[in-house]
Amino acid sequence: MKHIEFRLTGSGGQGVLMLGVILAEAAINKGYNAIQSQSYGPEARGGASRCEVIISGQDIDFPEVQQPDVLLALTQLAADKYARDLKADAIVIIDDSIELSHDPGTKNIYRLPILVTARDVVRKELTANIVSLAAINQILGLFDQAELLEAILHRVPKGTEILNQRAVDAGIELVQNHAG
Amino acid sequence: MKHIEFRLTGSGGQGVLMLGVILAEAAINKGYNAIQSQSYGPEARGGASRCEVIISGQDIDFPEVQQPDVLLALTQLAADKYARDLKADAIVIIDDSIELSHDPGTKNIYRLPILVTARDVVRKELTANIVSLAAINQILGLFDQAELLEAILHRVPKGTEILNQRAVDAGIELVQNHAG
Amino acid sequence: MSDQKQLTLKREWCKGCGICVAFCPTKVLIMDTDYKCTIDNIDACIKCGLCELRCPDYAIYLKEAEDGK
Amino acid sequence: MSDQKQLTLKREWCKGCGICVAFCPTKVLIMDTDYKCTIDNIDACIKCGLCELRCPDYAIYLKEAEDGK
Amino acid sequence: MANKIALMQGNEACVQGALYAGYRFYAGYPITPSTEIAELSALELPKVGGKFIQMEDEIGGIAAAIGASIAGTKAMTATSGPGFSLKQENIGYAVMAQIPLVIVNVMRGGPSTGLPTQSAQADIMQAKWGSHGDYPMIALSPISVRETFDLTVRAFNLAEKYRTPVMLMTDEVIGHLRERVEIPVEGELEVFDRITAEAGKLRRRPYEKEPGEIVPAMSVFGDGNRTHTTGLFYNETGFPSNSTENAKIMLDRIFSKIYDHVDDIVQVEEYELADCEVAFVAFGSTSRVVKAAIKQLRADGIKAGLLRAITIWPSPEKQIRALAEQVDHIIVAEQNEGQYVREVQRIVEGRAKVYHIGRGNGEILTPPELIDLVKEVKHATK
Amino acid sequence: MANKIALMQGNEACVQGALYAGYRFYAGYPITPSTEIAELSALELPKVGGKFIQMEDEIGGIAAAIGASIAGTKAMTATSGPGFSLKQENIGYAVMAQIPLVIVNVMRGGPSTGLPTQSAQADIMQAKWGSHGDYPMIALSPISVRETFDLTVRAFNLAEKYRTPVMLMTDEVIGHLRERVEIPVEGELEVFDRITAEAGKLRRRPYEKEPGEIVPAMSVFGDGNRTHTTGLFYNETGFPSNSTENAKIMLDRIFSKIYDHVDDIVQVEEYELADCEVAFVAFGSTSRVVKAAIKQLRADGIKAGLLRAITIWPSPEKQIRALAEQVDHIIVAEQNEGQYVREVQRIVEGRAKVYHIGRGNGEILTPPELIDLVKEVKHATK
Amino acid sequence: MQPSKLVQKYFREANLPTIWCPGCSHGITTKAIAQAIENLGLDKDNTVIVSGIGCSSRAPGYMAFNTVHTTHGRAIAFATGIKLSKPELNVIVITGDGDASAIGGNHLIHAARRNIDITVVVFNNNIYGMTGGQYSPTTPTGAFGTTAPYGNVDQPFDILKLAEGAGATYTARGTAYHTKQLISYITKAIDHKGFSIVDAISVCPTYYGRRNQAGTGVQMMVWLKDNFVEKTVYDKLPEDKRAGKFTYGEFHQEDRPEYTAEYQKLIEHVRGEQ
Amino acid sequence: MQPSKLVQKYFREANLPTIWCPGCSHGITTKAIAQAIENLGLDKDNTVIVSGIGCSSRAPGYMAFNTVHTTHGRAIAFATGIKLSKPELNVIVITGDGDASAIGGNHLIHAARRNIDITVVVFNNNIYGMTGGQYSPTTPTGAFGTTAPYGNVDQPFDILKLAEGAGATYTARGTAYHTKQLISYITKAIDHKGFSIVDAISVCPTYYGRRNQAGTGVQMMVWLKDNFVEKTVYDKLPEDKRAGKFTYGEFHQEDRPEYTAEYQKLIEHVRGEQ
Ligand SMILES: Cc1ncc(C[n+]2csc(CCOP(=O)(O)OP(=O)(O)O)c2C)c(N)n1
Ligand SMILES: Cc1ncc(C[n+]2csc(CCOP(=O)(O)OP(=O)(O)O)c2C)c(N)n1
Ligand code: SF4
Ligand code: SF4
Ligand code: SF4
Ligand code: SF4
Ligand code: SF4
Ligand code: SF4
Ligand SMILES: [Mg+2]
Ligand SMILES: [Mg+2]
Repeated sequence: MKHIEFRLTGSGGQGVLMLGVILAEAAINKGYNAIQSQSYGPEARGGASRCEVIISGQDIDFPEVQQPDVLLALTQLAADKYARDLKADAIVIIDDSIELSHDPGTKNIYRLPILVTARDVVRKELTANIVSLAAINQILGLFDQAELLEAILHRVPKGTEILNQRAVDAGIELVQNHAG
Repeated sequence: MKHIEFRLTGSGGQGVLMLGVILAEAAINKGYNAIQSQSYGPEARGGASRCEVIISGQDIDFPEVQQPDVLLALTQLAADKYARDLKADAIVIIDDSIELSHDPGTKNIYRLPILVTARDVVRKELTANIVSLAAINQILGLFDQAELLEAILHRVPKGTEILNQRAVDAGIELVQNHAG
Repeated sequence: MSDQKQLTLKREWCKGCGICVAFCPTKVLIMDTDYKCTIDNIDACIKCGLCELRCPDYAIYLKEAEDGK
Repeated sequence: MSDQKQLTLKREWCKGCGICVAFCPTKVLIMDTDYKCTIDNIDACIKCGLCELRCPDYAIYLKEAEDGK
Repeated sequence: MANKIALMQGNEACVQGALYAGYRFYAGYPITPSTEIAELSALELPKVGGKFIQMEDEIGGIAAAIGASIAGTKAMTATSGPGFSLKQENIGYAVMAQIPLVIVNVMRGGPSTGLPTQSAQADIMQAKWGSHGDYPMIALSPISVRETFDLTVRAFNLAEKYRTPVMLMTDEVIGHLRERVEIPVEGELEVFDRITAEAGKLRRRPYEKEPGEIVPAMSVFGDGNRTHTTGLFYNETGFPSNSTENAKIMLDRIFSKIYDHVDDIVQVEEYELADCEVAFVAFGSTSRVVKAAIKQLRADGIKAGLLRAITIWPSPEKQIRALAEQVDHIIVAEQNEGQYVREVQRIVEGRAKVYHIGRGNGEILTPPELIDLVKEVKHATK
Repeated sequence: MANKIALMQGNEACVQGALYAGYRFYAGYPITPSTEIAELSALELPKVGGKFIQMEDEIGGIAAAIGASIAGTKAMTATSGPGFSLKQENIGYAVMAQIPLVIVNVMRGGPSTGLPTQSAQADIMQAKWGSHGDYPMIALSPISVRETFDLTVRAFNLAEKYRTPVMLMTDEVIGHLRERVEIPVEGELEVFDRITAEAGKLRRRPYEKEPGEIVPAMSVFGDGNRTHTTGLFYNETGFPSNSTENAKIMLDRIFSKIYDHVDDIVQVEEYELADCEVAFVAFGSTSRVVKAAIKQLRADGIKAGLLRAITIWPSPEKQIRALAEQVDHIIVAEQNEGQYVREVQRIVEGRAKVYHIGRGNGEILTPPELIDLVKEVKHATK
Repeated sequence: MQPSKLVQKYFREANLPTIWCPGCSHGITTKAIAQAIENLGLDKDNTVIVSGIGCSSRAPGYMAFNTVHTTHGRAIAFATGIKLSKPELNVIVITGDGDASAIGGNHLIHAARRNIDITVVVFNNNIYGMTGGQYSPTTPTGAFGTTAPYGNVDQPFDILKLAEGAGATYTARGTAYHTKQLISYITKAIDHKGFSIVDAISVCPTYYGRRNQAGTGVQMMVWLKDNFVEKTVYDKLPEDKRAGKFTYGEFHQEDRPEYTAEYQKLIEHVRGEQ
Repeated sequence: MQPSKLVQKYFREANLPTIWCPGCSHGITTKAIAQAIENLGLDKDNTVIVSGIGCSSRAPGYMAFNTVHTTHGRAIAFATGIKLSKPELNVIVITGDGDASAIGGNHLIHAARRNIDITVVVFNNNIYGMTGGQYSPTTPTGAFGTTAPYGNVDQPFDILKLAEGAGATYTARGTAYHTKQLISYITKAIDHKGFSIVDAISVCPTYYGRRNQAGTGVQMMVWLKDNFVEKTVYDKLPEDKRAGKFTYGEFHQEDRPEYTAEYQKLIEHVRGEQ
């Protein structure tokens, strides 16, 4: 397992924090090392909330993301602020409502209708984070579906299993359609 | 002017603090150096309140009395506690109601009826400190009467001039009678 | 006097809380798809000023007509 | 019962405040020349306990008769 | 039983460690970035019959926690910068009255309100010198989430063993970091419980040590000793004494119980020190950055190493002195404008060159900066 | 006009010095042995139209004093040990918000309630490190009653000149000592008044220095600037900024305004240093004891001397370093268990042997002890 | 685009919009204060707004007066120093329920006792907003907070009773919904000579709202509308209609010597005697 | 010679006599507490006396219980920790007017708000005795103190009104002169389940007395006798007889859930659910 740095961003209520926690837990379950951190204070409640995850096969010494391998942005504000200082071949995943105000320096850009999908396909806006997670996993191929689902179900409220399964499916599909 | 160290002791209300301040001020008025310090806290309110004065022609570096040249004690408690560590030829002045519980190590002991004199002769118990001051001065010959009186009147309430003059006279007489 | 006032929206300050919309007595306002306030039915506005009073972000208000302009 | 009690002065604890003297209803107590409380007229004592109640230094009190002694 | 593995936050590990150590009382006042310690304590303590109380301020927080400890309960309070300043008076009280207590400071950017959501390591000197008068202090600083767990347990142990408050000086980075943790199973870590006066056996002089005691056993309310606790200088009876002779004895006692046992109290990690030419001294989250830098440096053929202070107070004097004999250059890396470096300079007494790298502006150090400095230092001496 | 000569107490000299400097506001809470400063202020301030307020606690005391200073009034608060601990949070605020203020600590025996009526010099490190976060501090320490007067004036001057709180660290001995004082006449001592923003000339960036300014001139309520004051990191507009770049600039600013002017701020007395072989470093009342000892030593033919730190923070690094070049033995004498000696050790870096003599039990040092130590030190090197 | 005249006059436009969450009522109460100042025609240059720390305490940063953002809980103590040293200034304190009544409780009661001429407006949202939703001294018993995961065991202060018990000479309660009345109470409070306090019932949708399923800002405002009754109206309600209702209105008003005026007399007395 | 049985039982004889000045009423109130404990038959070993700093706060050092002499103003906060961690203990706080209502004011009002089962006895001598006679929050306006050389400008707290405003569920005032009543109020206060406070009007002849020419301890006690009237008696006095009179008696009594009991319920609820 190589060292992968994720920066997951969006607005306060979009659950990017939970996304990061689930991602890190999935990694740990699989025997990898992982750390997660996030922004605090007013920033975390505004439109540019930030969650960072590092997954690695080694010890993770430096506790912050230095150059993301993966950037997720669910709001314009977040994209404006965080789509910078990426690795040259970083993967950028943004909601399709966002217009990139500058060149993020990588060609690997996925503009996916995440929010609309959560609202209209999954029928629950709050699942945008799970949709995103599934999309990320689909792109990177980190976990198999069962592993991913186990990590998700460990954290989401009881009774939302089917909803989350739908969100995962939708996320996968978004990438498949994009790729296709 | 040589270096003279005074330890003036008694109970909280007997005015030994004021005595010390007047003594130090008289010295300063005469161009000497002088410092004064005292005990604080519950001790200062109890029967063994302590006031220290050093008079000197030189700078006074060390700020506390190391070995008194002169000890005044107006209560038994004070005498028990402070009639110690005196210079070999120190002058000890105690009220005649006090029995020395130990040998103070000097022969120069004046047992004077200070409190009775203040009460019965001066007719004001509170003047015991001024009686004592006059007695001390009489023994040591530091100041002439006018100097002493000036220093006293600077500190005592207006309207008590005659009373204090009487106290000074009484103090002088005590020593004269003793000496005689 | 209130006739001269004009309902004004400073959209960039609107945070989309919906308070003005909820308490406008004549339903002048709606939330748009960007979750911001929009003046939907200006004709219904009675210029009561309640939206201005309660907008936490000073984004909507009755602008006073400027003299001589 | 109060008959069996005995007015007692623990003189070494007395600070001479005079409170017991001032409030003894029958003037049993006086201050002596050492400024300490002294039982002056024990016969007048009605064992009301007021001196004990208010002595701030626990120096005066009604001692209970000890059984069998 | 196998260790459970979990993704755990530093502040959570502190609470879990405390529970492991037998913690049953929390009193405090919320402040970023320490608040999760309060929040999790509020959630977890009632489950084990313990108590959580949110006091009116930080002063009330430490006071109530000391009260609970006096009453016989393992207690903790947690805070950050401004709250740490407010607690200082009663930290001195706990030292003087010899009350076990764990005080957690999750450091953030300062001074004053500063940068509440950014990290710092700038309360390090305050941990030792923040209260008035002369007193010793034990303070520990974890590098990771797992170590937060372990050091919290250790803080409770030391507090009980030496009847003294112990500080856990962590920082925003570690406090908020979620990391993979192998949770210790019961029995895996030592738990030191309070040594209490033998029930029924009354001590006339409750602050006198009995043979074999490091500190006098504590009385328990109800054991009949009915002891007196005070923040004035007291003698072995526990009652105040005004005498300077007694004050000397007592000061000596609160100092020597710590300084006579530095070898028990002081822990360090020696990382790549054996053959090292340029050494770092660091603690807490910054030592992670240092380790990352050292790996890179070693890959580049430069022999760097790290002496990590796990116990920061009392400082590891012996180890730092030995290090100064070994290397010519010591770099103190810390997230502040220069604090612990002064302690290192003092100990080193010129036997090695001491450098500082750090800043108090909330921005953590990065490996490249450290690498550059090492290269510069090495270069300058060639 | 001839100087008036009076027998004056240290605490009184502090109040008289403050009045000389134009002091008009006191807020505080009584505590032994500083209380006379409050009492005399209550008596004297109304006479000059100033205000005295006894607040509900020490925190309120410093807060109200800072408030008055923000409003444009020269303000002071005084306290001792426990109260000094309580003031720490807001000391950091005054540094951060750049508010001139004089804080007096008449030191007493501690830790905790300790020995309230005995003297100590054990809050020396706390003066520098007592509040959270990184910050510089100016602290002065008088040797006599007269110097208490002078240094109080100086404390006000430095506070205004550098827009920062300044501490007067005196002790029970000096605070309560009555001594012969020649009272300075008007004009004899420099009085530095606040540099305020020019009335009518509005500053868009009120925390930006104009040419020639050491610190930006302060706005006065009513001058139209309507500035904002905060304890968060702020930028030149005065409004909070979360950016770490700005925090760096700001930290640099509050440090450099002090450290770029150490030569203006730091004062020492060199007593019998010229030919000296064994040197003392001391401050405050203890330096009187040292002087007495030196006189005796010189009479005995031993060349002892004293470097007295009048400014204790920032510490006189240059002077101490020079001293370490001159002598082989430096004895730090202080009334505590070893505080300033650590600063001296740090600075000396092994260039001279550094000894400590002192104790925190309330008993002041005596000349014979110092003399004995000097003889021992000299003997050991023969 | 220009904001309203009131905002232009009394706010620091460059700092807007605020950092507050959508639907947070702190913006409403802040403007209510500006309106009260406008009503009274106070001189901006002689008016000082002092706050502590909290979401609410960020308000002064947006207001175009002499503004002081102090330490948590200490606003009233700072304000005491400002007012006593310069009694000619109008001094208004903006504070939160935590800032005023938890850590700052002591300064509150002592300022009330002294009857110093300061107006305190408590942005009372029954929660510590800034630190993420811990219960405060005004959180109702049973309500949830991050430190009250099982419902709050504490019983809340009635801040006005507390202030009155301490000696406050003007006390009133308003709500963010009943904005006009709130403005009128603040106006009267500032105009009152002596210590005045307005308990401004506020909403924090982000923390109080979420934790207690009280909904969005709008829903919480509706709740205020439905559950708060003017005091004199409440007093006339039949017993059964009172249940669960809360009151706003003016609660206490009294004339007592004002602190800084008394101090001024003392100065004149002392100087007269010299 | 032996002291009285009560003193033998409840005092640490070796520490007597006290450091208090002659005529200081602190000794009277301290014994009143011991008498109240005797009346209730509390177990000494399960009783804790907590104090802050001040002359009054020295009392626990003389009392044969588990005693804790804390920091200035913090006694109630320490006591809160003791009581909450061990609700089976009887916890009594001895404090001065300065300790309780100046620096300790915040802890006082919050303990009252929580209604935690602690009894606070305020040795209220209207002055800071320990530090030599500065005015306190209960010093009457116009009275003298070392920091009020021209007469006190501050207006005093009514400690019981303050405590009631904060939520105290038992409040009473006694005086050192009216010792029997004082004992009865303290007895009731300790017996009360919830936060109780007794304002014990005291005399400090050394500082308050001297500065205010109120005379010796005896004279000050006579003053208490002449100027304090039992509350119900006072209420029946004609207006003209009330002038200048002060009241003692029981002022407020109320039943509200007690804090530690409520917390215990929470624990049981949580553990029941596990
Ligand atoms: C001394 C100190 N303790 C704690 C904090 C953390 N803190 C900041 S604001 C706050 C509470 C704010 O609550 P409130 O006053 O009700 O304001 P709100 O945010 O709800 O408007 C706390 C606990 C601090 N900044 N300083
Ligand atoms: C933090 C702190 N501030 C101030 C003091 C000084 N101090 C000790 S006791 C006291 C006041 C005591 O007054 P009160 O509580 O009324 O008790 P009394 O002595 O009158 O019985 C003060 C100000 C202290 N010890 N600690
Ligand atoms: S002014 Fe009144 S009617 Fe017009 S939009 Fe605003 S709230 Fe509606
Ligand atoms: S009240 Fe203001 S912020 Fe809220 S939706 Fe309306 S205009 Fe926007
Ligand atoms: S018991 Fe009563 S009558 Fe007897 S001495 Fe005491 S007060 Fe007087
Ligand atoms: S009341 Fe007590 S202390 Fe006072 S005089 Fe009487 S016996 Fe002595
Ligand atoms: S957290 Fe609450 S109080 Fe703070 S800004 Fe958001 S809604 Fe307002
Ligand atoms: S100073 Fe006052 S309160 Fe203190 S012991 Fe003396 S009389 Fe009592
Ligand atoms: Mg709030
Ligand atoms: Mg008192």
